[in-house]
Amino acid sequence: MQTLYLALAVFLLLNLGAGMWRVLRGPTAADRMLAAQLFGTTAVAVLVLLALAMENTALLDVALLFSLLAAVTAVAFVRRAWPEQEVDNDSD
Amino acid sequence: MEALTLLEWGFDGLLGLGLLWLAWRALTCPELFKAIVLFIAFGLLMALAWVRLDAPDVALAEAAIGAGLTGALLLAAFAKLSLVTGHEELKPARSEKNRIRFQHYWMPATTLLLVTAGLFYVILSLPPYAAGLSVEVASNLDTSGVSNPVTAVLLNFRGYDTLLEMVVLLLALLGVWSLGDTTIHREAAPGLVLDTLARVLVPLLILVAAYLLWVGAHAPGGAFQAGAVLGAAGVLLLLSSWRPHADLIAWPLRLMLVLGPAIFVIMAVLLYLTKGQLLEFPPAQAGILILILEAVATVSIGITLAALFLGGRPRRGKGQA
Amino acid sequence: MSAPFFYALVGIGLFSLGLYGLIVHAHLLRKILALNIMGSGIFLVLVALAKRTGEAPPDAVPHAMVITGVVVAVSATALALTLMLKLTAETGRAELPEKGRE
Amino acid sequence: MTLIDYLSAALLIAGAIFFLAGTLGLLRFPDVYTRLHALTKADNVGLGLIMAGLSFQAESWAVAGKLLLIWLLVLLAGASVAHLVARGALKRGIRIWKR
Repeated sequence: MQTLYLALAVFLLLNLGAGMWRVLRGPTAADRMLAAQLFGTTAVAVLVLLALAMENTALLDVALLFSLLAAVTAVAFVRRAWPEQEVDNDSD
Repeated sequence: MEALTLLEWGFDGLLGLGLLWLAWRALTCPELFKAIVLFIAFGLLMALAWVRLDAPDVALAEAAIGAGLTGALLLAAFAKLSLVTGHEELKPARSEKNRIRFQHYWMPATTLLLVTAGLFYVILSLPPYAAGLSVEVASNLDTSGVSNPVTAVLLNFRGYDTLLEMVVLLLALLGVWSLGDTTIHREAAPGLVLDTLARVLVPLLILVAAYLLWVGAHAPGGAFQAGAVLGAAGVLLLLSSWRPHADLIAWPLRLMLVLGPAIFVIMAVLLYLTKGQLLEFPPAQAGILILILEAVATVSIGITLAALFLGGRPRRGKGQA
Repeated sequence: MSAPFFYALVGIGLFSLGLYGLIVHAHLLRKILALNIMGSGIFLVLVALAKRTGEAPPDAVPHAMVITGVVVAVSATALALTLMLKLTAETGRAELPEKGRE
Repeated sequence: MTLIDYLSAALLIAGAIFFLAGTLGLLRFPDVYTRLHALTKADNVGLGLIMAGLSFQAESWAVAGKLLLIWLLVLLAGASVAHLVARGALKRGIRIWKR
């Protein structure tokens, strides 16, 4: 089984490399950000595979953190680096 | 060669080359935004590298900070920069300027190639086996009050490192605050989806921070990782247009910020007076003392990191940023 | 060559790339990225060399140092970004003023 | 290899194929909106299948539960981000692809 886990981890890593092309190409900022978001999902998959391949369940906590924080960077992008043009309600 | 070792080499090789390639592209691609996204992806791969190097504690810290803080910090700064320079940053760097500067490139490049070659030589001439301090750590682990060696080093054997590190965090925040107040920028209402996301994730993040703090005594985890998770929760709240109430900003916020370093200093002084050594925990009480220190440190680290994301001294009264 | 040494060499490579970027780029945000990459390279060297313990668990002291380092790096980055924004607001450019160059 | 092993191997490989499909989608689809499918559908199913495959191998219920939790969190993040990005793109007038 360990061989299969590692083989799949390598395969997913290659997948990630292919997805990098979208970061480089764009064309919009959203495309680049989406590709980065997708890396997060792939990294979670690689981590759980490694956790069982290396027989270290503590690595599941790393995957848990990734899955919890997967949205933060993308939310920062949508809310800040991709400024909304028209709306204005400073809710204080 | 056995299939398993071959696959391990394939994984390590891909990961290493991927790291180098991402760093290279992040530093050379003309568009700044692309560079930031590539750097965020770089952080993801770093966490995988820590896992491969049997450093789950570091992987946890990298995951929390890389995914929860660095990306958000860079993107927010990029946005503010585009506002000042009129979105010039979105365009590729002017090629003419690059051409003028090209003649300046070869000197640093050759020097650095020589430095790299020298460092490679140094690394490769190191002995393949070196226990470092792992034997000392293992033999003193029983008296440290915890069974995770990394936590033992951070909080007990080299506790003063952690104390000074808390002070560094506080100084960084003081530096940011001394550069001015938060700028007012208009923000759209978060909307139902983001609001729900924050409402689900923030309590979970706080829970996971507490979990990491607790397991840190015997498994990968600890105050820094938990603090970073708390900080990320704060970032998520700030991104969802949440702002601390004006009454909280005046002194409760400042109290929470200094509480971590303060408790550390108090404990160091008390232990110095009773035991004659800075931060030398009596083995019997070490476990509980470390847990108290870590709990306070976690809260302080988390709030400091979230305040750093705010990027300025929070204003009192109405119209906070 | 074993895996720890491979990762240590990657770390050296990252350090050099970062240093090169720090020198040749004028834009401050790029310099901050370069500094972070340099730092990651150094962390990688430290943690990789800590794994030279054979079958025994790796040395915990460099791990602890790197964890503090990671947190310090992010707070330094936040301070640097604020400084950069302040400078840009004052001068209109996210670059250090240059003297003596035409 | 037992029957369970074959079952989880099949699930894992199926999951990897979904990841491949997601990457292909990310590379080949013509606009942001269609590429969102790669983020919200293919990869999340792929991850779900991998989690299912690994759960059969998990040594305890706690591990299997954690795997499930991680998957649910990724689903939540993926769905929210996809919504935010799609809405933002529409607001900014990014055109929808037409044949």
